[in-house]
Amino acid sequence: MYSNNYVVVTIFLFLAVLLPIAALTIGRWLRPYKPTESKYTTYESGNEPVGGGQVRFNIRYYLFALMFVIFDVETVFLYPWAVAYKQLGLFALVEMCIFVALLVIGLLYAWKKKVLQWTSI
Amino acid sequence: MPELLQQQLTWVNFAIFFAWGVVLLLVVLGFVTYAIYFERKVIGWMQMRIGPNRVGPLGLLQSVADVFKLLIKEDTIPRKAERELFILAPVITFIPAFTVIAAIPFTDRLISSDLNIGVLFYVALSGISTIGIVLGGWASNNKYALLGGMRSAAQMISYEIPLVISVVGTVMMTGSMNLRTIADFQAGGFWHWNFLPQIIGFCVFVIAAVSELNRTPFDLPEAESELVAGYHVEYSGFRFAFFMLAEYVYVFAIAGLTTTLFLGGWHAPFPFLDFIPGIIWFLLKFSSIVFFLFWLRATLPRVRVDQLMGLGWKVLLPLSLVNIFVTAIYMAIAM
Amino acid sequence: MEPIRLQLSDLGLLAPELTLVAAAVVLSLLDLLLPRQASRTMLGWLSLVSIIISALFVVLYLDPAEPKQLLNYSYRIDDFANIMKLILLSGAGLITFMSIGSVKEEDIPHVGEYYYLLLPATLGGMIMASSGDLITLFVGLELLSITSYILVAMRKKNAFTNEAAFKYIVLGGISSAIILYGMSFLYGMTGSTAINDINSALGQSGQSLLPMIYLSFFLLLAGFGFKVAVAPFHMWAPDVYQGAPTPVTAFLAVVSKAAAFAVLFRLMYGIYAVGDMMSLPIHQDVLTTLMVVAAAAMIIGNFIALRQTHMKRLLAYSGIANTGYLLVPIAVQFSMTHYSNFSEFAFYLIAYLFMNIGMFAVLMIIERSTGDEAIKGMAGLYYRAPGTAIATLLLLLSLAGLPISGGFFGKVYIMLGAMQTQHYWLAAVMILTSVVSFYYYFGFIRQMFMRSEDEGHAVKVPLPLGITMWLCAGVSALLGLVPQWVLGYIERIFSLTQDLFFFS
Amino acid sequence: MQDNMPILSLIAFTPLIGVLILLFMPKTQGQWIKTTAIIVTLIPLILSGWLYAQFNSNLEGMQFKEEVPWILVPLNKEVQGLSQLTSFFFEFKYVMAVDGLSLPLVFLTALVATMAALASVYIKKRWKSYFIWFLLLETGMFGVFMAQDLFLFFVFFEITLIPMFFLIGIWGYMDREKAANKFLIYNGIGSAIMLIAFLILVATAGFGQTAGENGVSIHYSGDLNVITEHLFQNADSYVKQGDLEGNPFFLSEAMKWTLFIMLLVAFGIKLPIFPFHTWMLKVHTEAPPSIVMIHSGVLLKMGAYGFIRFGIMLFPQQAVGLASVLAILGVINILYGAVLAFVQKEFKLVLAYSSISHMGIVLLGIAAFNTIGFQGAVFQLVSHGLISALMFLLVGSIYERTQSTQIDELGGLAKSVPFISGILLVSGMASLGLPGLSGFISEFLSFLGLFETYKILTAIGALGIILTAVYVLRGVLAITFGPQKPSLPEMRDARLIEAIPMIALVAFIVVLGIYPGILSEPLHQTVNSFDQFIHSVVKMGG
Amino acid sequence: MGPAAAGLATPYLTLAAILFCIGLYGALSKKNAVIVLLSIELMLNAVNLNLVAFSKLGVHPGLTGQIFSLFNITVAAAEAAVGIAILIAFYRNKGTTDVNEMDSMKR
Repeated sequence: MYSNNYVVVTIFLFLAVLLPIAALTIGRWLRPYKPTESKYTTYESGNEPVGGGQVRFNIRYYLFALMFVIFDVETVFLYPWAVAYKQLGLFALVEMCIFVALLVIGLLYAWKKKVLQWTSI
Repeated sequence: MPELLQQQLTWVNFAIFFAWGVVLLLVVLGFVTYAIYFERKVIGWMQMRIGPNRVGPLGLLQSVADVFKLLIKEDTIPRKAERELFILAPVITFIPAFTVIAAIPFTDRLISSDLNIGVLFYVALSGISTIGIVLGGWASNNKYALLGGMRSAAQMISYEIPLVISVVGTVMMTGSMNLRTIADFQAGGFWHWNFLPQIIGFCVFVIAAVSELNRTPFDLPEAESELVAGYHVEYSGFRFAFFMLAEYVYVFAIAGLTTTLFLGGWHAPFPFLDFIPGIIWFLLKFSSIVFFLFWLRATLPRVRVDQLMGLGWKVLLPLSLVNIFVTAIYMAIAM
Repeated sequence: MEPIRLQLSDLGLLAPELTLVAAAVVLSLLDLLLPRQASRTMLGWLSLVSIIISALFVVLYLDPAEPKQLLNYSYRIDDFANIMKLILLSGAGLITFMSIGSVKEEDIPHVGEYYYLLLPATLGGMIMASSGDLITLFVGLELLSITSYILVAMRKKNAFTNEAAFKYIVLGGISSAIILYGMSFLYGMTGSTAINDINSALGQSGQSLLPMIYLSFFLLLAGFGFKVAVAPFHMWAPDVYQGAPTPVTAFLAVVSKAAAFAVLFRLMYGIYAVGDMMSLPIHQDVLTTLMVVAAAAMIIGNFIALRQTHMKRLLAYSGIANTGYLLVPIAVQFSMTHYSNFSEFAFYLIAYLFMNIGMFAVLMIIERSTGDEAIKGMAGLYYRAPGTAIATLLLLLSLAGLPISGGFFGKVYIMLGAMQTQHYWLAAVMILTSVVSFYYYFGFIRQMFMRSEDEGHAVKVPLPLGITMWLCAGVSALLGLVPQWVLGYIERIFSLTQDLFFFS
Repeated sequence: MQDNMPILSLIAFTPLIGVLILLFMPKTQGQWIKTTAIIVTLIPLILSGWLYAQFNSNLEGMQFKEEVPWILVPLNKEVQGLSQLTSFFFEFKYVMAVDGLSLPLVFLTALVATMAALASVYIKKRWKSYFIWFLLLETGMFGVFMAQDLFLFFVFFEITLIPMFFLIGIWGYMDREKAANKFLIYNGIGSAIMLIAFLILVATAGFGQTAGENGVSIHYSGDLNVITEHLFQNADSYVKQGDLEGNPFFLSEAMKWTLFIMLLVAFGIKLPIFPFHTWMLKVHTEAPPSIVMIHSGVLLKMGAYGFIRFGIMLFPQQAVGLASVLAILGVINILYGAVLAFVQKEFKLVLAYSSISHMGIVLLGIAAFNTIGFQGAVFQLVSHGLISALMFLLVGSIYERTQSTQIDELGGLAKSVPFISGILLVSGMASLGLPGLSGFISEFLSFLGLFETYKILTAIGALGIILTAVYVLRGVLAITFGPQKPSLPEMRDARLIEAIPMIALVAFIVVLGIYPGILSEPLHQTVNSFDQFIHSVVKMGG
Repeated sequence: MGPAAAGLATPYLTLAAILFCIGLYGALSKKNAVIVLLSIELMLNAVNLNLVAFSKLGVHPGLTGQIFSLFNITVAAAEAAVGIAILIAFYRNKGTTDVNEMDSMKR
């Protein structure tokens, strides 16, 4: 039964969920609880925290996320192709070349538009 | 184990699977404990220091003590933090780290599961950890944590691409995504191991893997000198421990994966050494990779963030793509 | 079974599409490598050249002895597709041409991108026209949609544009999802995504799956209804038309709509209205629904247009009404006495293409000279630029459906088809709403000829816009005078069973 | 001239050539433009006069026929392959011809157009575009009276719409835009209904098949001949299978009634018949006088002409069935128009209502369904065309001088402008039907025709004639005689260019009144054949 | 297989239908533009679930459905990317991501 494999995966998943729960529960029994006000302030190198913590961050992160999405999805197509490549033959290579070439142009575009260049933060 | 997986699911089988899972969990925890110990020790030696030596003989219980300390430490959640997400983040980071281990075959017989999409399983699940890290940074409601989390996420996703694509070459050669099949394919001497024909892929994979692990020289998310401690500034006690745990479990997983994908898994380097059990070979290769990671940490300085991103996108990604086409052309000619 | 594969020789059949792909790639690289200050006009010309080459390839494949197909009918090169492709390409070509030299940098910051994004959008439309498989169709559709979203968002500093683009992508995304949901049921019922397989499988086991067939039909209708902007699903059109840069609006109004119509035509007949499906009750219901939707589009489009003061919004509603007219030939089905659905459809689409692009060219001229997009901007145009006013008059006559113009003959021909199949009420709705449309089309004329006679404020007409406008006006008039040139050709090469139905 | 000369096309398209010439004239050359335009309108007038003379009154049916295929759309190649058809097409032909009914109207058009062009002296602005639209309108009007194909007829009918819109909208009085809109929408709806009816006819009765050398050829045609033939002579020979009711080419009785009513409404709006007349009042008051000359003189006649040509000739049975309704509608028109004309203070409105009243007489003549009635109707068309053209010419010249057309504000014009006042008197007399002028003949014939069938209605209708006398006299006399209003400025009498059209129109009115044979001769044969045709069909059906 | 197998797919189809409806509701009624985009993704994923369920448990099982869903994933990614890009441009101009603010063109 192939589904047994997923039973195993589920067991692993279950254990992975269980461990934190168990550990944190045990920790709660063991650890002290002595709250003071300063313990609950946000850490800012010892200064009084200024403003909110959720500051606006650089747009660059978003651009990287976009690039990631594009190339991650590319792999979705690369994998089945890779598995079947032996049976597909040379023409499949040509097709994949076209596919990858288009994506590489995207990469070049990003490169040229300085998306890949990290400026501070 | 393979036979059990073939059978109809019964309660007995289920109990065996469960027991196996628990055993593996303990093994992993043990690994993490002593990997940390060895890391400190090895780096100590390399830097002409002694390393931990106080708790227990040779300091063997140092990590145990650390864990225990974390366990009984007071746990604070900043008032401004998003409480639910804050609690959830380390858990989310840890879960996939452990779950992916289900896909790794230790020997021919000693496997947890025989997924026919093992590679994909690993890749898909390991991506989830990023979410935990971003979440942790965001939920802390702390500027350092947020920036650390974002930076970490950026790094992880940037290196995930070359990591994933560098594996494609291996998959092509084998024609399967089943990790056991891939390992089996490399039987018969180290010249059949994938790291030779896939040398580009191997290099890209290792570099990307190191970065995925947020380890030196790519440990920017935790850059103390820049961002205090990255995404887990606000974490303390066992919540913090889970971030660390996840990191070292990933070390385990990556080492196992590298062994399977590129270093022939449980196969001996020379056919005449086949009499030695596969698990020994596996552990040997596994350990050397872990050692390699420690070694790197002791040796290399941290890269700058712009170098980091540049390397990922401008070098590794094109290289991994080149690897695919080199492999494809080679295979087309060989066919 | 030997798996069906694309062969190297098949690439030749894809020449029109590949031309556009290659051009888009080359242009994007050129745009990247050109220095920042360099003028991008050259890219526009190159893009135009590639469209022309692609069109030449299509012409080369016109009227094949037997329709060609790739990958087990998932891609069809037949005359239906070829004619639609020619329409799409000429639309895209005209729009590119009129943009050259008249699209301002401050208006669209990335002119290069604008030019080469038009190519994949057109390509998406061409794929849609050629697709014989749901997956191919969907990929084409999304290629068109996503590039259109970007094109709409091109003026990124403009608040209206952003808003329009966001509305467009949200509603476009929803409609894509709805289409997909419908397709998933078609696939689930038949286990295939090829249109002819779906049709035959449904025909055999349709009786037991009737509720699901209806569900899939309504989902598809709603989804494509969004894409073509037909009446109950038209809400996005006015806002998006208003917010988008004018040439992009023209693109949406013509090329995008034509492509969606091509698919609608193929799907509605290919799946629901031929073969064994004709024996199921759904066959009739499908057509009735289409008729009701068409009538609703005509009524709503024309009546709401009466209240518009903004030119693009008005053209959006007029476009909705035209969608209704274009649906009529699809809805009235083929009968023993009526086979000319496609030529009716194609002819009106051609007429619509020219008159609308012409109108948008006029709009751009007005925009440039007055900066006003309200109808008031046209006031006294006749005294400021008599030539432009006369060309506009010709275009408006065509839009309103007055002789002698392509719009008029197109409508008459469509109505004649409705008469032949005895759908008198539909024809009546069509013509009566056309009369309603006189009011607002003549609103333009009133502005141009009867208001504000000061002649000081001269209108400068950039050459490409002027040429486009006159070309469109001329073709509109010519289509009315000698419609048989176009119609005859379509009728001569278009073969019902080979090019639309998949009996082969 | 040769026989094969396309005289009709020549008449119809000469104005179009004029348009081309005008396009290339600089717009500053006002005098030249005007002269050119008048010369251009003169050519069709001369040609149609020649046509009138050449017309053979003894022949039945159409003369001077020109036939050219225009839009010919072959049908799907697949369908041709499936059966033994050699060709399968839509066919709209360019067919122009005249018979006794259209001939006088063509001449009337040419005449009124020339007169109106002369009267265009009152137009103050933008000569060039004015005359371009004017000439385009003329082409449309000629086409309407000559076209023998439904599609072609419709095209010409619509062509008259657009220039009228501009002519009213640009050169009209204060409320011109509203008037133009009203004109457009009403007539648009009318022509829309007409188009539906026409298309149904093309799709059913227009279907025909002819056996050729290689097989059967099938076509849908808009040719009036073909449609008439299919409707009456051998309807079932075109339908092979026996089941007539289910056949798509067969017009059921109900369908025929629907079509007839549609045509009645469509042309009724143009005519105008009572409830659909409001647009026409607006146009009469707001349009420039020279355009009202054309509108009242010719365009209204298009409604009557279309109704006779298509409504009655294609659906005689229905028409005869509705004869009483038509008669009643006619009487309503007469009385309504007359009564309202009586109470108007604005002279243009008096004339507008009088037009409604007079067009009622046309309806009466038609409703009689005998030769006399028809003759009366056609006489009335021509005569009213001449009279109303003359009336509005006068209105134009009066307005030019006094800046007013309110009856109250005018008075005693006979003293200051005797010539104009005299002509106004004459036209008033013609309008109320003084014997010896054209109005008398037409009214007399119409009522005589109707009297044979509907005696009471005739009597009531005749009441309208008395009312007509009252309101016309009231209006005309109040303007010409009585004390001269002090507010009126100094005036000079008609200039030569005004006097020519006035005299010409009066001359035609008088000639028609004294020698009606000039019109009845070419009309005679046609009307007779119409009558025979209707009665034969009705007998066959009934 | 047969109707019995089709029955197996029913829970998945129901789930997909529920997800689709939630997505549609969210896309049409939510105030925050990001949630709107997310809802659209939810709709697309509901479709994927449908396709995969049909391809595994439907009346005519086959791989096509899974291939179709691969294409969907790709397209959804592209659409989300463009959507967020447009949203960012909007945010820069207006300083908000509230959908209710997008009414400047209604007249």
